[in-house]
Amino acid sequence: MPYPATVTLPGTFVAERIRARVPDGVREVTDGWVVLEPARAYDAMAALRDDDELDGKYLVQLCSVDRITHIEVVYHFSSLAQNHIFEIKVPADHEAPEVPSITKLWIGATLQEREVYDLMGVRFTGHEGLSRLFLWDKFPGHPLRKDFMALPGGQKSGLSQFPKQVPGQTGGEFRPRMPGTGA
Amino acid sequence: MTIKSDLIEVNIGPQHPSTHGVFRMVALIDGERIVDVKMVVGYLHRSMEKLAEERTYTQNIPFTDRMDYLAAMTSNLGYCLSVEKLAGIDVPERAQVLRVIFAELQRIASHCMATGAFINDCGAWQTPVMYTFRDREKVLDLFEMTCGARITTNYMRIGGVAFDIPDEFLPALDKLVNDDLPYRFEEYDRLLVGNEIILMRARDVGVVTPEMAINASLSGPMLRSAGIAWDLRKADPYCGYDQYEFDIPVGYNGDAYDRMVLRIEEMKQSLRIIRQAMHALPSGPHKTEVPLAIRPPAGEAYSRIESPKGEIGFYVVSDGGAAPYRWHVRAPSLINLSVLKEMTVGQTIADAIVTLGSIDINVGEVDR
Amino acid sequence: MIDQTAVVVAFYVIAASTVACALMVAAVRNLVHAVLFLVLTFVGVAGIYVVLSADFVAVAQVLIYAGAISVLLTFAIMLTPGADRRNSETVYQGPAFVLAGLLLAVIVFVVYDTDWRIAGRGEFAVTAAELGRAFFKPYIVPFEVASVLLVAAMVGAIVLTREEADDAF
Amino acid sequence: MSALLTIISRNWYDIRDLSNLSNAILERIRDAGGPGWLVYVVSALLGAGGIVAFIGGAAIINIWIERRVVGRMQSRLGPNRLGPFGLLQPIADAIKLMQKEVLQPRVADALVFSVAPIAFTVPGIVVLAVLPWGRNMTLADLDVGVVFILAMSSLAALAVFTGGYGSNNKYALFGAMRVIAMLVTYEIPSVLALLGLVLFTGTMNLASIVLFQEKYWLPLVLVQPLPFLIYFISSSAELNRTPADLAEAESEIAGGYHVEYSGMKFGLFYAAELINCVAISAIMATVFLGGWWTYKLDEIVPGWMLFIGKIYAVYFLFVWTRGTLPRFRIDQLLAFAWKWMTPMAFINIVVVAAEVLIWTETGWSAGLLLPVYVAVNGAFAVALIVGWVRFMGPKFSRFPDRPRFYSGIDVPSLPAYRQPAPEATGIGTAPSSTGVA
Repeated sequence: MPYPATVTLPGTFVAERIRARVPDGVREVTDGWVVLEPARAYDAMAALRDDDELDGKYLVQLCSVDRITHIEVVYHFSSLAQNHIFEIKVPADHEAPEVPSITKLWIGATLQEREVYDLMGVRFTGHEGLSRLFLWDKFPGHPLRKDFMALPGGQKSGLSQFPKQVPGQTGGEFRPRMPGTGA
Repeated sequence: MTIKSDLIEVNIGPQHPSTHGVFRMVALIDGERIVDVKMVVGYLHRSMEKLAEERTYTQNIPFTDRMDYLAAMTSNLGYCLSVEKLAGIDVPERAQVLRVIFAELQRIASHCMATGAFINDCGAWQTPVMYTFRDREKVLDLFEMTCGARITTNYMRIGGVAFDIPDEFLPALDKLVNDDLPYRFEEYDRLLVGNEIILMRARDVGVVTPEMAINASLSGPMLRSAGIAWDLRKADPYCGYDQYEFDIPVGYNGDAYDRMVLRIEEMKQSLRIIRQAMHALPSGPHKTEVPLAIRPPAGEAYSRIESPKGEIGFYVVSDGGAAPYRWHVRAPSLINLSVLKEMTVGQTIADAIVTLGSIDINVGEVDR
Repeated sequence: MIDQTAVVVAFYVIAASTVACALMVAAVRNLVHAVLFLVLTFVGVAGIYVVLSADFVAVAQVLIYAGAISVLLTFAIMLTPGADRRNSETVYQGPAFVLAGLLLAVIVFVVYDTDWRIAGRGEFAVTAAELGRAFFKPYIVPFEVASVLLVAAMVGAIVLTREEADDAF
Repeated sequence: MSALLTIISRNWYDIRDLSNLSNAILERIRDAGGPGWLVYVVSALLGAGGIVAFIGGAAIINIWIERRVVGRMQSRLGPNRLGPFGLLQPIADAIKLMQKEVLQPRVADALVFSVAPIAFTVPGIVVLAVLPWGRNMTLADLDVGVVFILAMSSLAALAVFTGGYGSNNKYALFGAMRVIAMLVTYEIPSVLALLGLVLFTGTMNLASIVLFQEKYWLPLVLVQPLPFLIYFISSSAELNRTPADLAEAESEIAGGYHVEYSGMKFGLFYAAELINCVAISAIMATVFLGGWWTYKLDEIVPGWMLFIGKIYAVYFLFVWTRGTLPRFRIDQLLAFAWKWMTPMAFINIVVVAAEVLIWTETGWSAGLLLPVYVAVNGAFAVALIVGWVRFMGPKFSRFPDRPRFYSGIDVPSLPAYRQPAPEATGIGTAPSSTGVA
């Protein structure tokens, strides 16, 4: 016996609902997702969470994509009660990406935002205790960025040297700090 | 009169018998009570999401084995579904049913492990682990029979499954699900569900309220134990799960005990599904022929399935090339850990261990 | 059975080690070490009781002092805020010396002043039974008074440490 | 049969009672004109040698028994490769342990750290000296044997504390403090349990307790079932065995007091745990199961063999519980002792005192009274346990045990868990208050 499957809400509908609460919250609408205005992203997401129609109380996942020109943070929200899912994107600057944190709204965002910060370097403003999740604190760069290997010393894609071996980058919480290397 | 005591910071892990891998909790404790918990992960980080960007879609399937190495089949399946969704590939009927059978077998194996390890965290001296491992081994025997591997199966393929089942598979499966496992699950019921010590240890330990569970994006048994009847097999059916009759077991008060009982019940429901799938197994091809270096059209897809640990989702972005432009895994183990602090603060160390055991994390999936 | 000389040798060996341990209790800086030496002292005292063929008292000494009292002392040390592994200098050292000296003087005085006499009978056949009889026949009143005192102390301790409506466990 | 018995019992090598052997040796010495102290020393050495030999064998064989029995309980084989039935496996393990480097943490309290394993080994061995191994086979026939074994078992916990403290490790300190807390708690019910026995038999001499059981043809477990249970539970707590292995609590504090020990120091801890377990089993076999006496069987089979058999019967109980039960939490375990076992033991003492009073005052024959006592005490123990659990037992929040089943998804519309601050805006002005509902 079939059950109603999850409905993927169209971007236009989502944008409409968000605009009803946060008029300047939406930057761009496509069929599949809504791109939010970064400055109003927090309010917009608070709105979509508390909206009766959208009811996005369940943060399905949070990740980021490096689009070369910019970095976009992708959110999937879902309503378990109404069984639908929709997608929200928040663009950020590529060099100094900064996106408002939604940990005040969803506990579940805490670790995922740390992961995105760790691997993509997106700073989530308002996140208490935003630190690297997987890598050690002194790890140079953010590996999921497309230009990651171009980071230190002009290295290009293809890892020829493990970052820790670069002099002056003896980070790592378990290593004794070397005097004089700036670590 | 209260006794003042110094707060002690204790590292639970990364080398600890019951952190299920290299997981580290830094607990600030007052006597035996936990005041604050900080979790440290990343000891098993292999940067799979980055590695996958330089491999073809098919080459990425083994990575999913190594994420949740206790439930490789479901990780495989989730990934293949996402690529199929992205590329618009149809899967033959037989492959769908085979996927269901193996996903449910994998659920049984993973829940066996979770239940046994949980009781071990409660302090039983290896006995439940041995019992549940015995049954897990039988399931793994079937995996070995089919795809040659027991843990890292690498069985699902984009467009179907890697191999068709051998002739002796169905009789063995029939014996397993009709003769062996039902009896074993009854045994678990008698041994574990009514055990007073487990009741004392796991009742009202690590409680998650429904509001908190939804807010923290919990999934799987964690979510269902809080009293929320949510199962992606019902909510967003994939692989034809809507054709099978099964129930969602739902707990009452979201504690560790509920999660344990829930897992045992879910194993029984998995048996129901497998029995139906066995009889519904159609003949036909087990795989759609897709090019080895498949190039899905540019776009993105998010697909999610119900893995034993919870909702495992794969967000795949393609730029039209042979390798995914971006590949993100929504790891249920990691996200279920979001409420670790809320669950453990105020409890004793022993309770924290029980709580951690009941979350059923897999560090391979947490760290990826 | 035991030779008289062996008893004498054993007595002096045990007494010397007991006194040495007792000195170490005062001398070591680490409080837990002090407790452990105190346990050795208790065991030594029990040994002296054995030499005096008071086996019940000896075993009770081990059970109560080495087993229970030392555990309570351990608890006290562990629950004392600021009781470090290294016992620090305190202002109470001087007064403690004076007090201990006075106590020593009293004991020495008593020892010299007491008219030590050899009991005019042999050793008890069964000391435990003899002790029990002594407790319940001639010394029943002091025994009961002591037990009432202990009950009062216990009730007092419970009242002092009880927390109001704390459902901690 | 009787001819065989006379053949055996006529000679000094009567294996039914090894004291004949030592008597023969002592007579040889005396006949040869050896001094009195030599006789004394030799007899002491003989007994001590016998006990130490037994302990050495037991420490080896117990590992094997434990692993085999638990292996069977866990549906696996246990050690079965080295030697017949894997009997040599413990020896191989011991050799491995001896070869291992003995590590000592730099910050450990060196003296205390080293003394602890040795101190832990002593009490278990000493206890075996006062036990009657056969009719005349007691190395040190103490009049206060019962108190002596209690004193010794309390010393073992102190040694554990020493090791945990000396390791200077947080986990070890946890283990140490748990041991101390458990010692204070479990000493009381175990003393009270044995006190009832002493009241009933009227002696603290272990040999006399066995003789009492022989005289009335009654293993004391029948007439004292509740103390048997209480002593079993409290001694399993003292022995650090599951369900009360909180001091080492592998899954919580990763080994507890012996987390820092390695090599043969750890091996000593391990062996001493087994020796203590044998000692406690031997005590229970002596005072509850009749020791070397087993109706008329001890005239055919040597009493010390029966005694060892009984020791291992009790030891099997310990292994059984260890292979079966999960662990309590520390507060639950302490509450169990204070709220359940101590009151029960007190009630039992009152009952036993009344029974002894009836016995001595009325002078009725034992054949009449003892069966009544057996029935009364058995019924009383069952009633007390059932009633106590019913009325005083832990009250679980008894939700239905079985989960609910839903055939489809069903999620209620719930309020949000975290409330956003109303004046929240975008970047840089995200609310600072957590606002947890």
